[in-house]
Amino acid sequence: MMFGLLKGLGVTLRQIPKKNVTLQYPDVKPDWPDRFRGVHKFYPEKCIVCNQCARVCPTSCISLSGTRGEDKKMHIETYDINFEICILCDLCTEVCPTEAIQMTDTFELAEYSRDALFKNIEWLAENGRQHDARKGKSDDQANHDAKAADKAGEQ
Amino acid sequence: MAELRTEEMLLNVGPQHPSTHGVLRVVIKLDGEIIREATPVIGYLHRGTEKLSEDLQYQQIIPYFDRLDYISAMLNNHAIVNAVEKAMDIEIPERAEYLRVIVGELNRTAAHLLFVGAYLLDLGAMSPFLYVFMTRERIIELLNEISGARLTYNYMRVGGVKYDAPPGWFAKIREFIPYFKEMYQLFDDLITGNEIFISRVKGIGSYGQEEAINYGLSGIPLRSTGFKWDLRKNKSYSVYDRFDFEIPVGTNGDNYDRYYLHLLEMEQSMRIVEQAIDSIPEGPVMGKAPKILRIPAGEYYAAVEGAKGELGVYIVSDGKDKPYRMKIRRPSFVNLQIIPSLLKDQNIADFIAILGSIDIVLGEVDA
Amino acid sequence: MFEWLNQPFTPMTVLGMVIGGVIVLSVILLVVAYSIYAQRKILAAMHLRIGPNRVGPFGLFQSFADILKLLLKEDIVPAKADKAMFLIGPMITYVPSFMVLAVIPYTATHLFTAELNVGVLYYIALSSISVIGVVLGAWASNNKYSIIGGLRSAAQLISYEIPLALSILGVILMAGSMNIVEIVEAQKNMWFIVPQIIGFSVFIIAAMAELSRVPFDLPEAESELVAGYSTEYSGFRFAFYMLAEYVYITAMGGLAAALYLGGWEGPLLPGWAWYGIKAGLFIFLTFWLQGTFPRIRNTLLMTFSWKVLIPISILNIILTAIIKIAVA
Amino acid sequence: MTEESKETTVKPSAETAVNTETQPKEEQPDPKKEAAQKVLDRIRGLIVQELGDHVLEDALLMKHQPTFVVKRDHWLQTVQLLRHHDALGFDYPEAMAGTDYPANGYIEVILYVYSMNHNELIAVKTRTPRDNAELQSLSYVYQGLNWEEREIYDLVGVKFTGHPDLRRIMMPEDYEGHPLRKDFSVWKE
Repeated sequence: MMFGLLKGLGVTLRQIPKKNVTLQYPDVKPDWPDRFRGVHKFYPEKCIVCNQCARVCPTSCISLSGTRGEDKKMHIETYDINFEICILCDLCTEVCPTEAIQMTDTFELAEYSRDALFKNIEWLAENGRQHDARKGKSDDQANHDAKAADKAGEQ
Repeated sequence: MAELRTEEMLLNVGPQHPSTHGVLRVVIKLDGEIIREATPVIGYLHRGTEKLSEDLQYQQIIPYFDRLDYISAMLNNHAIVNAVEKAMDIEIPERAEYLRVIVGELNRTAAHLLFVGAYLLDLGAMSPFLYVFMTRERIIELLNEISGARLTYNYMRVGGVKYDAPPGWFAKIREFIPYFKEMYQLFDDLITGNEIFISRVKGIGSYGQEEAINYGLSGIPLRSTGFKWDLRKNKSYSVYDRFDFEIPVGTNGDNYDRYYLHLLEMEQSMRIVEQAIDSIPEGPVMGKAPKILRIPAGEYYAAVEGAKGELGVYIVSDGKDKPYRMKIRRPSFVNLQIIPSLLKDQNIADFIAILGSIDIVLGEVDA
Repeated sequence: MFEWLNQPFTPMTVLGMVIGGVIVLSVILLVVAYSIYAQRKILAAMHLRIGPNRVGPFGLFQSFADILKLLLKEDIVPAKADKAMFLIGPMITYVPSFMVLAVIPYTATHLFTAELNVGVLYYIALSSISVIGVVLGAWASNNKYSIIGGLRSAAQLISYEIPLALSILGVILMAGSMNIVEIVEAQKNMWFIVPQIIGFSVFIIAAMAELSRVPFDLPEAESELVAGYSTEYSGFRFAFYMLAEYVYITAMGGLAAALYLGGWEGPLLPGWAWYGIKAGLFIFLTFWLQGTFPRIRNTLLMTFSWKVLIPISILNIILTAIIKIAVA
Repeated sequence: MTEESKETTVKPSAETAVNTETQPKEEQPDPKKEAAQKVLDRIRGLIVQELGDHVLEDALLMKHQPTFVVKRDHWLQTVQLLRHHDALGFDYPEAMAGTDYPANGYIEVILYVYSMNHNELIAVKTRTPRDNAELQSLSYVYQGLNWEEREIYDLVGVKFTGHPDLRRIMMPEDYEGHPLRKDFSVWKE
């Protein structure tokens, strides 16, 4: 009659010597896989202002503007993502023809004010620089290549 | 002695209550500790997914489906892409179908694991919840690796899936399966045989087959009555007909059956995953699908077996690239309806045990 | 070796009593603080987590940080609460929990503790006062969850006091005394856990219920009743309830060690260390159970007490009496 | 029902029917479609036989899906027949939805019912004028439709007569308007 209870007690006792599975979070950061979808990074020089990302965004959190420069090409001027409503669905990076907008493994988005969640082009570009530095350019290139390969596979 | 004056007490459980799994509110009328009437009040998490869908293209709807039953987002993904593909007669590559099955079944296992943990937490046991999270974490990591997100995957596309499996992914699943079996044994030892647990769930909250069918229940709440009904077998979609798996059913339709079926189903899901990774064909993962999806005008209904039951999508299209009307048949919403009749004349101590066993997710109930 | 009860009532003895009391209480508070820490660490180990680790080395000062936080918090009294009762509730629960410590003989010399002739009776009588504080606080909160929790608490604690007392009766029969020190001394040859194994089982179960620990934590039942009787309490009044609960665990551990495990008896180590180990075992058991079991159903709870535990404990008394006569 | 609204309820059914049946016309007979047609004919026959010709407005295939358009006044009666008739036995309510067609002036309520014995899924629908939208409640036939009807009442604004507990379910009690109607706007003028 008491057998089930004792079995349960045995199970919990057996766990005590086992190795912990949790991370000391702020000291030890999780290691995200390559495809992880965190906060975006943006390469202004790559952008051709095609507006596809803004159009495909389900929550309309991207707003951008650009002007036609001397060389008859469009140049990006402002690029804002509102992370209050961004759902990190990755659709924008999927449609981007030049890979100007990509996702990083930055996942900490807590801010003290809502205004701070409004990320502009400088912030996104800086995030990109930091991410590239962190990952190493070669690593990023590999990631980029893998993504390109994936894209090729899709078509 | 004068007649003792007694009063019924109205107790408002939720929307902020630890065991209502989100923001469900149940107003219960108590006579002592006996529930005389229970009225669920929902809508606290209503985000208007159906209305939002009317303004979104089909590929944009997929991330919204992630957020319905957010603990089994892969299966939700499957529901919407399956519905659109059926409506448009899109064939998808075999490999994509297999990948869908694999991620779907992994996600189903994760969702069932969470049920087991949360249910035991409702019943006052803390440890199973954490053991469940340990196991679930491995699955979430696998899904994170293939889709890039831990919870809201947005992985499936009309015409296939977004990514092929990363290198070494199948090997990792193969590693995971023995670990899962070990943990499964642990849950079985820790929970299933526990006399205290059994006394709280056995024979409590039971209903019959006919009642279940009349209420339109699906998934485990229906199967717990012994009715063999699983869309993966009964209305086979995707490539489920190629795998050898069982549909476990209960006998009494009580809390215990509902709990135990979750365990048994996880085992079957892992069986499917095992077979699928052994027999997955090579090839592309994205088939031919138009860039802008337009469903021919008409009305379509297609359902898949979600983690909670039949997850159906009804689309009215007027030929444009956005649905004219979309109705989501959310299993949690339908299953929750049986709660008032189940709770009537039960002891309040069983309230949480019954509510928890129905396995609802409020994101899905309120949509 | 102080004979408190036989000393003349002079300023010096009063000072001695006060100093003794303060020392015992601080030691107990320390024990309580670290049993909370131990609880969290043990549960964390069972869950393969790390547990508290931020305040001090290995989180050793976590409990003090918690207490400090609770003391600094605003003392909120709900607008519709019965204010006087609401404020008194925690005291009524808390004061007896410290008073029972007077009869726990943690050393052979029972330093600073009273060698009471009716020690067991004193413990049971005082500890049952605490439930009044719980019910009072619950009722005064004017919260439905609190009332249900409080009434459950009353029903449970009253029901389980009987098997608890009856199971101790077996020990009293064996030792022939209600003085806890004499009970310990009667175990020189054999710990009472051996002849009183049935009584011990009943005692452990009833003790868990008396302490409202898992699997009998119905009065609090956080997944059903939010926090039961303490739902509306915050700040240091809440701390008093919690403190009372943990002091009782320590005291009950001490009682179990004294009644069944031979008290301070043991080789090599000093008496108080043995006492600590034995009481610690009991405390570990409560946390172990907490890490393993779900909560019992409340209807079953009553049935279990009246239909299972009480008959068994009565049977135990009869058996003990028969054995005692047979041996004599 | 006014004379005018009656007219509008009848007309557009043909239009939707045409839309869905155009694609596979030229091809060889589709076995799936033929099977569905068989089911459609059999059930239509049974309904007509039991309740007469006048209850059905239309019976058509919506891409392999037998669909019956029932007149509003015979809604409950028809569904009851579908539920209780031995040869039909549609005992499992799968889904129910209301759709607003402001252009046509009606709201369409569709019900998918499944027969566990015969393994058949059919759709039954009916139409009610937009203003003063009202339908007989099915919640006594299928208990599972209780909340579905409340949801349709809440979001589309169809009143179900005879419903035991017709309250708003998603929106707050004092909410005005029905969000899933096409002319709904959150921006108050």
